[in-house]
Amino acid sequence: MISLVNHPFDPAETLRDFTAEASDAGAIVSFTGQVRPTAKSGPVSCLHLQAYSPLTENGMRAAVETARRRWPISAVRVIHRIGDMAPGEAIVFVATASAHRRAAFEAADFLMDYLKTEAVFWKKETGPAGAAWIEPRAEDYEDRARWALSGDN
Amino acid sequence: MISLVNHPFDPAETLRDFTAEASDAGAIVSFTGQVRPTAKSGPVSCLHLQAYSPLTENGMRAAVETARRRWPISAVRVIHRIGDMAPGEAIVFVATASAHRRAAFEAADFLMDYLKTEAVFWKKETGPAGAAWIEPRAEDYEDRARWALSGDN
Amino acid sequence: MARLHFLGRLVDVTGHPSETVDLPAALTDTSSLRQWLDDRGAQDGAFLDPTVRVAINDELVIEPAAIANSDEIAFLPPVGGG
Amino acid sequence: MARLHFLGRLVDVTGHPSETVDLPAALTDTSSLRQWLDDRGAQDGAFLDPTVRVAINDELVIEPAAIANSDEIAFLPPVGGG
Repeated sequence: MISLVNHPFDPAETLRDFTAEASDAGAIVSFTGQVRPTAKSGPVSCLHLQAYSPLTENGMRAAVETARRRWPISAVRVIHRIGDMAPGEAIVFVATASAHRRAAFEAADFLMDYLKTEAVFWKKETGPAGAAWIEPRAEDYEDRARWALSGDN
Repeated sequence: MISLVNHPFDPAETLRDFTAEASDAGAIVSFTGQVRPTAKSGPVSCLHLQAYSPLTENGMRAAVETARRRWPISAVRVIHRIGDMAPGEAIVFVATASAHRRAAFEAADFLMDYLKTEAVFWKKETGPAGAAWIEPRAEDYEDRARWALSGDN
Repeated sequence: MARLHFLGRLVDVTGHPSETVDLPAALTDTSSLRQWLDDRGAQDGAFLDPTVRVAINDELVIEPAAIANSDEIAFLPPVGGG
Repeated sequence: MARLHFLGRLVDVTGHPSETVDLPAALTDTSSLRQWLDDRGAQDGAFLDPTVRVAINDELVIEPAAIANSDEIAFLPPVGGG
């Protein structure tokens, strides 16, 4: 259901496997997040993501359980890269399957919100000026404040 | 950008091509709609979709243009089956790419709303009791009423 | 000669998806054409149904709309079922 | 012996991702541990930053929280950057 992987993975193959498994669902939504070649700070040659097991996995599993409680999804798949990755490589893949198009969209959207704002990952970008850890901007703090004490948001 | 196809297609391969083309985008959302093995009327052995060219294509192109005006999407792909298809086969595939996760989600959602409620397709389901054309339910009429006279909704 | 197209359930009503027909001179708009088609095939109002829209030469029209004997005229039941 | 983990930018601050250390008996909670770590390495308040959260034995804690010399204690800067 959830995986952390420290090597490149193929979102298209993952969608193929997921679709085969969810062939009765009717509606399948996927999200693929890729390393962008430029960030706020300028060009990025390498992105490093660090997890802290088992907190990272526990948080992801809790988010998936919340999604399953809120929406009638018949299958869900989350893959997240850790370690070093190059521009264009997939960082994250989320797929949801449901009999209902809206449920599949909303559950995928919810999981991506979790993964982008609350999931337990630290991010380091390497560019021409060297490497820097990236932390949330001021406007992200309000969202982020929820993660420690709330199991269901 | 949009295609009507009268043969099975592979959503995973389509996502692979789209992702390669949109490798700078950061965020890629896909929706795959599959023929469900059961409908309101019972089991479905065959789904038939009829288009009327060029109205069907013109409507799809207009919806894509509307999505491009509303959201900063860098690429979009829509494939829709016509003709006869079997349960489990893909009916529709929509992919959107953007630097912004929310734009990619919303544009894909918008396009699917268009394709499900306003696009110019007629649908016939074949089951144990024979074949029947399926038309919108009462609650679909309000949405559908927009399609003829409004180019931008 | 006009070219007529019957979409969705209208294919089953007429038994064919399209036909080429020499329209009587009295048929000057979509309203008289609908009545003529319905009467011709004893089609129980299938062509009078206001949820059936008409496209002339690939454009949806607001009815009643003028027709010519050279037009391509399509009858479109409601789309987007279920 | 306690096991300490330093995540994100704290890896750069300490120069290593984790260490095994015999905690002085005077360190009974996360508050005194933070001060001790900061003083020990002259780390300019990196460990006093309230946005750095603490997990003990794989659970996030509300601070100050009691610690034992056998605990696994992780220091977690804000997550979910940009």
